[in-house]
Amino acid sequence: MSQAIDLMVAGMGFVFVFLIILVFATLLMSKLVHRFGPPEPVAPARTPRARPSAPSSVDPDTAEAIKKAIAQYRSRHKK
Amino acid sequence: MSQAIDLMVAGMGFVFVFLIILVFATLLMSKLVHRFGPPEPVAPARTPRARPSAPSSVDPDTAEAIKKAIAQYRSRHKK
Amino acid sequence: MSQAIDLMVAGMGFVFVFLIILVFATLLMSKLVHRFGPPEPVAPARTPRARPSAPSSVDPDTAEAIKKAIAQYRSRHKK
Amino acid sequence: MTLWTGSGLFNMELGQVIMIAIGLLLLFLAIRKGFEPLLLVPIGFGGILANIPEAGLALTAAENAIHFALKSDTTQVLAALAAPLDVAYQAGQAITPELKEAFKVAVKEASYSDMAMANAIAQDFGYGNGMLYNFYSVVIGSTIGPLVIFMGVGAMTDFGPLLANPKTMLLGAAAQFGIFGTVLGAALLDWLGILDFTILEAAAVGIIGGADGPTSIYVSSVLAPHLLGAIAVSAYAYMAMVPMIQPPIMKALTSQKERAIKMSQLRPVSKKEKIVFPLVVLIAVVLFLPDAAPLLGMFCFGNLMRECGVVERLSDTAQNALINITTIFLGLSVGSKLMADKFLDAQTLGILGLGIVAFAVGTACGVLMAKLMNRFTKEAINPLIGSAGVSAVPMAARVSNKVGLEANPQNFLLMHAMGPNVAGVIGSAVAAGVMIKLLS
Amino acid sequence: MTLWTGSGLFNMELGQVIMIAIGLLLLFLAIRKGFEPLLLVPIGFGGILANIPEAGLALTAAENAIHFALKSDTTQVLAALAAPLDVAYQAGQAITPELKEAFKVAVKEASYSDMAMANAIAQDFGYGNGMLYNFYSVVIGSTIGPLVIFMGVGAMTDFGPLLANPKTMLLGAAAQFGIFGTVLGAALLDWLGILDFTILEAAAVGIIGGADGPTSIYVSSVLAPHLLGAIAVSAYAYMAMVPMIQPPIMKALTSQKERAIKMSQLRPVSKKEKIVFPLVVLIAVVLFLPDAAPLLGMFCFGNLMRECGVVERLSDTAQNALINITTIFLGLSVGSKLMADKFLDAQTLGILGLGIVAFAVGTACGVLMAKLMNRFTKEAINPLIGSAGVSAVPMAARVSNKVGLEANPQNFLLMHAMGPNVAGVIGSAVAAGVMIKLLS
Amino acid sequence: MTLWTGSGLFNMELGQVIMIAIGLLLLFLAIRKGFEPLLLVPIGFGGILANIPEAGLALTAAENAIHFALKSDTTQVLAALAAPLDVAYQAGQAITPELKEAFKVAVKEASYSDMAMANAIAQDFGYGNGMLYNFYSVVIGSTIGPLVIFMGVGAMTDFGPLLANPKTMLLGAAAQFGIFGTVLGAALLDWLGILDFTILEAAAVGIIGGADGPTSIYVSSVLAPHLLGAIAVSAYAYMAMVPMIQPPIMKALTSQKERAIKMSQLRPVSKKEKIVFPLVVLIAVVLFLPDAAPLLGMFCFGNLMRECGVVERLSDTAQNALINITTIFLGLSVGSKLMADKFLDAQTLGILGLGIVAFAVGTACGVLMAKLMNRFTKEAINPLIGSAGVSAVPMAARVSNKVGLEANPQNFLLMHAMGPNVAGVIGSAVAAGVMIKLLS
Ligand code: NA
Ligand code: NA
Ligand code: NA
Repeated sequence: MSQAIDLMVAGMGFVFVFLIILVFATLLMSKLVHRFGPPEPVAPARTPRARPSAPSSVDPDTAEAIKKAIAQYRSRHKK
Repeated sequence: MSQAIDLMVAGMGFVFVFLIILVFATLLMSKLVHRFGPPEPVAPARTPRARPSAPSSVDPDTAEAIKKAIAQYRSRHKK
Repeated sequence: MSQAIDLMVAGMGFVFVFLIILVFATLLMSKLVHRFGPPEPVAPARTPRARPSAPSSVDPDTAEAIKKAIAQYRSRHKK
Repeated sequence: MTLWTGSGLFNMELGQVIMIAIGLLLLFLAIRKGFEPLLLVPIGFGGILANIPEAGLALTAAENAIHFALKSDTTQVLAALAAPLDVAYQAGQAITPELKEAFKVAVKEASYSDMAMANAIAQDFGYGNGMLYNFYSVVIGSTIGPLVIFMGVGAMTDFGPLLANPKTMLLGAAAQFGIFGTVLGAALLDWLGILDFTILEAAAVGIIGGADGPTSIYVSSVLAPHLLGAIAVSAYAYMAMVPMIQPPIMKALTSQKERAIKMSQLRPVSKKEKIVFPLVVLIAVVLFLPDAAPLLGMFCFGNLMRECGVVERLSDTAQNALINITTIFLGLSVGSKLMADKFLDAQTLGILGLGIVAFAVGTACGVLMAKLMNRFTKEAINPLIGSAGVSAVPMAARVSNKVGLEANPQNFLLMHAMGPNVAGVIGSAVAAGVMIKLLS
Repeated sequence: MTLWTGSGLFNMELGQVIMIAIGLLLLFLAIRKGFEPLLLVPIGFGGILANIPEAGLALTAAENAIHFALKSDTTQVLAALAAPLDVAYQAGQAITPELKEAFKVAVKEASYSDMAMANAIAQDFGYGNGMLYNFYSVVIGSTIGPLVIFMGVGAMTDFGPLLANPKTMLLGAAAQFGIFGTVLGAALLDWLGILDFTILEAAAVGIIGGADGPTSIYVSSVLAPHLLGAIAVSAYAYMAMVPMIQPPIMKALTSQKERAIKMSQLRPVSKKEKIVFPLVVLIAVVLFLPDAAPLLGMFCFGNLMRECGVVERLSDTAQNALINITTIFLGLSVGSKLMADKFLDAQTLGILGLGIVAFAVGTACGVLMAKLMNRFTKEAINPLIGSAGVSAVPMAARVSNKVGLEANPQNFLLMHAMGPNVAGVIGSAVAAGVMIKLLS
Repeated sequence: MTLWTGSGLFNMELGQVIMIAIGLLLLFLAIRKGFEPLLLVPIGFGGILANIPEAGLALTAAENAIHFALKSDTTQVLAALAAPLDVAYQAGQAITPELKEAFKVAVKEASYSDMAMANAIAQDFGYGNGMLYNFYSVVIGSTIGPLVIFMGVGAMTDFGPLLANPKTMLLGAAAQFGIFGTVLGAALLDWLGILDFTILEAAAVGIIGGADGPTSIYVSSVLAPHLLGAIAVSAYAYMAMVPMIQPPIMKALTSQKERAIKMSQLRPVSKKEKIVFPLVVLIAVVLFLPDAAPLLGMFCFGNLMRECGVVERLSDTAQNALINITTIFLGLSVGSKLMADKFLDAQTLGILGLGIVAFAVGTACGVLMAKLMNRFTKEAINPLIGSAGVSAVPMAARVSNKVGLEANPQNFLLMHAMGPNVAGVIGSAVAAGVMIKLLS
């Protein structure tokens, strides 16, 4: 029981310390990047863990366009 | 030799028993699924071991349509 | 030191012998293929180590065509 | 005859019937209810395979040899195996129930070298490791499986929302109270004499509160491999139930007004920040918690591949072929730990019970932390994004968004909740590192 | 000098020349004639690699050490290896042809532990396992390769036609007579003193009649690994020759009228039936034949991934990246068993001869069973679909269709033949389970 | 307390700081400067991971056990490990700096069997192999990684330009003087007493001149594994710098007129020639250099899969999923060899210095050979294509083309340079085979 309490105190303490340090490190990093980095076009935030836009895959818009194309093609070239 | 005969008798017997049981189990399963399952749109039988319609791949129709599109595109946009 | 010299002599010697043999073997092979092989349509030399034209991927031309198609499609079907 | 006495029907034990039913239940939940199907389909199927009587798919060569030798009175095999396992047995001695028990205990307690020797002897007699045991030792025993999954998850994670608002990382820290609260709960059950949990087992159970599959599997494989099956099933099942578990807690702890708080739009984040961030995390790990290095190292590596823009081939493979292959075998391997004699145990019930406590505590602490932060920060923080700190990416962030929309139809919290959500992944990996450091 | 005495030309033996020619022949058949190229290209290439003189790519570290030590009179290495292999030899003793023979026999008969020790000693002396040996032990020795292929095949298989007409499963049962008839044939050759086959070898040879690559490799790796090369080559070669082997038999056993029988269209099969079917097969395996669990378990798992609709990522990977990677290494590994001293043997000729008998018997029994069933069933069954019961998916079903079209241009049997065709896969996996159960 | 004394900050050594900085530098070069990012991103990241204090990710179980036992005075563990490692130590004895040194030396010099035993003992005490060590032993220790990469490279290589003009193979031969010249250079440094290089080490260093990543990794893993990190980093870094290293040398050795030589267009090459060519190379390996069989065998296998046209599935996987997966783990594994105490050494400086010499010599010899050939051949040969013989595919061929265009804007040398370029791959694999044959 006392082991578990010790583990909790040490664990939560460490998790907080670590992430607080990380907050400051991140803020510092962003500042440094903005100061020293040349300006660059900025990407808007995307949904995390989203499917990658794999180069080999066809995106929904394309798929839609293709579908239309096929439909037209088929209607024109009835076998 | 006698071992081989034993193996054949046991083996063919078991294969038949197993597959006959499987026939009845499958018939029963289909009946149960139809009785208790809500009606659903039915898929027609496809060719087994066919290439999966991988989401990332382009099916033959599409490919054909695309080819035409490219041909048209190229003939219009000669560099 | 003498080991290194021996290694160099043996090594360079062997590399040359091997590749010279390979030159002659290749010339012989090409001759045999042309003599005994039935004529076939010839493929032009491609860039080595190029990306394979993976069946699942869309080639640049297609991509371009698709992009145009999408642009047209979108301009026509404004939501 | 051999066919009949060797059939499943002849040898089936009640525990196996129950476990097969549980496997089918997991498949049902995964396929019909959509409960984390990518993992629960392989786990459920693996669970069924592991409980096929006489097949021994989840057993080592030595365990298979002992099973069949005990059954068929092959005393010579037993005598050969008795030596490295330190069981008192001579060839020719009668096979008593005590002997069976002695072998069972010996296998459980054998050291690495003794077990290796026993397996080699069993292989000399023609017995082999079961298929699932092989999968388990390659994928989980070596810890490679969860780490590769974590790399893939890193390659799928966008830290943009977190970088735009780094202080939401604290929400990901607070929610880890779910982990340590559960450790405390398990220790309490042990102290009250209700269930037995060593501190190692309690820590492994607690990791369920991290709401992160690969972290759970990694930690339990290190601290308490015999509980891995129950812990992984519990973790994935509750992750799938996040949309049911979290909303009542979130609503109970917040007022309508708090839930309706609108947050200001996130600033755009530059590509360069995204590239450097995984390296910042890595350096923090280097400096402060080397024991989190395998988990967070692979995670950051995956994320760096994603963001650096020059290794798209690799990033793509890490997110697709590689993670899929690993998931298949990881799932089957976890399933191999669903054997009746190891799973059907009061501890499993305790783990399932504590698991839901873990999620609830984590959710509550995340929300409370957000309320606390809201007092001290200039920009308003909607407390609903606190619950996303448990991780369960991206489900928990979607729950935050949904509950937020209920309170205020113009209130889109998804992006804001993504920050604490991915911070929760880092937070639980850190907690995992601490527990491994202190306990192993 | 070392370069010359170590070159292939200096050390080439006749057997190796022949085996390299056989490897080139397999490549020719695969590339020009389209004989199962996915397997025969890697097998043929692996066969060439395995027979490169002095390279020892298919040998263990111990075998390589013995080879070079015998050649260069390094008696110290030989003495060290003699101990675990139980060869009577002291350092410094002369190297006689008898000694060479003694080492050869000792390596063949060494137990698992002894071999492991000999390999460790060889590695201490700086020798290593050959590349192909490593591939073999990881992919086939562990049985993982054929099982992964089987999982992929499961993920590519549509049981729809079988579910629409389950009684065609009996055709898949009847065709397995090809397996057991061949076992009988091998035993007969042994009994007549023409060739030597133990019952294990006879069973392994028989599995060729299953007309299923991964099943053949799995069974022969368990029952008779030394015959694996010949069995796999034979199985794949005859599978490629199905369009030549089957039609004459089919026509001889059926009348023109029977061949022209039109079968009624198959009923549509619901998604749910397809999802439940692999689980029904699995439960049947659990209850009746645990020894078929690895093969059929992985097969059903692949099929469940395909049909359940919620793990498309995994199903896709199982059908593409994973099965392709495994096929490459499986083929090379099978090739490693095409070494001259193991392959160039009267047994191989026997295996090639019996293989075609196996296919012919299986085809005939399938057709006869279909004729028999046609008498008792209400709906007409075209006996031509019986031949598809040997499996060889989907070639055999196409042959049924083609022969059917010859008899009646309106008669499309493809879908009807697919039922027995996939039933043949199950049937031969069951037969494999029975043989492993009874013999090992 | 444990958290602090176990933290990186508390235990960090200067060497580790430097190595982490080097890792970050490699990442910078790869990401910002585009230096062979596919390899240098994983290598750099692996290098950082390998140097995390106390994490022991690149160490064996035994090394980890020794490290922690020495640190915490666990004399019982030390005593148990002392036995197989042949260190004079009894439980309870004091831990002196000499003892630490003795263990370090013992680990370095332990035989394969002794190390295996020490690892088993360490695992009995609960220590495990580090993650990167596991990757290394699976991917590089087994030699499988570089061979699979080589197969993939084979599947990506088009021998068309070489087949159209086979005599350019001689350029690929001449450029291998870069390898052997560097061996000589290393031996010279040793002879002069400036640095210590055994002949094995010199040969491993020389292979950098092959300008081929997988060949370098393969050869150094066989001949001098302790130098693998420095050699691989050097090879990839200089390959990335080919556009800077080569042009001055090329210009210095050729006149403006020579550089402006136009070469006649290459003849078209038939499909059949391309299919047969890898088999021709394979047969040459069989006959003349069995020790090049693993490398060139896998290379030819990949190329045959590419050209034969009947196994596109496999070829595609070999060029994508499989090579990408292998690259990820190969890179991390190479990174595991960037540990401070092994990398920060005068030898590494020597390797970096010799590496650039290797490239320069190879380039020069290729150009000079081309000039020589130009005298004797009917058709003109532009000497600029000689530099492409070092391999570094396709960078070196592009450099030839670029320098050619500078001299004559109508002069397209890319295709002509591709011949010697791929011949350089074969040439360095042959050189690798010769060195392995003569030295191991
Ligand atoms: Na978490
Ligand atoms: Na079959
Ligand atoms: Na080269």
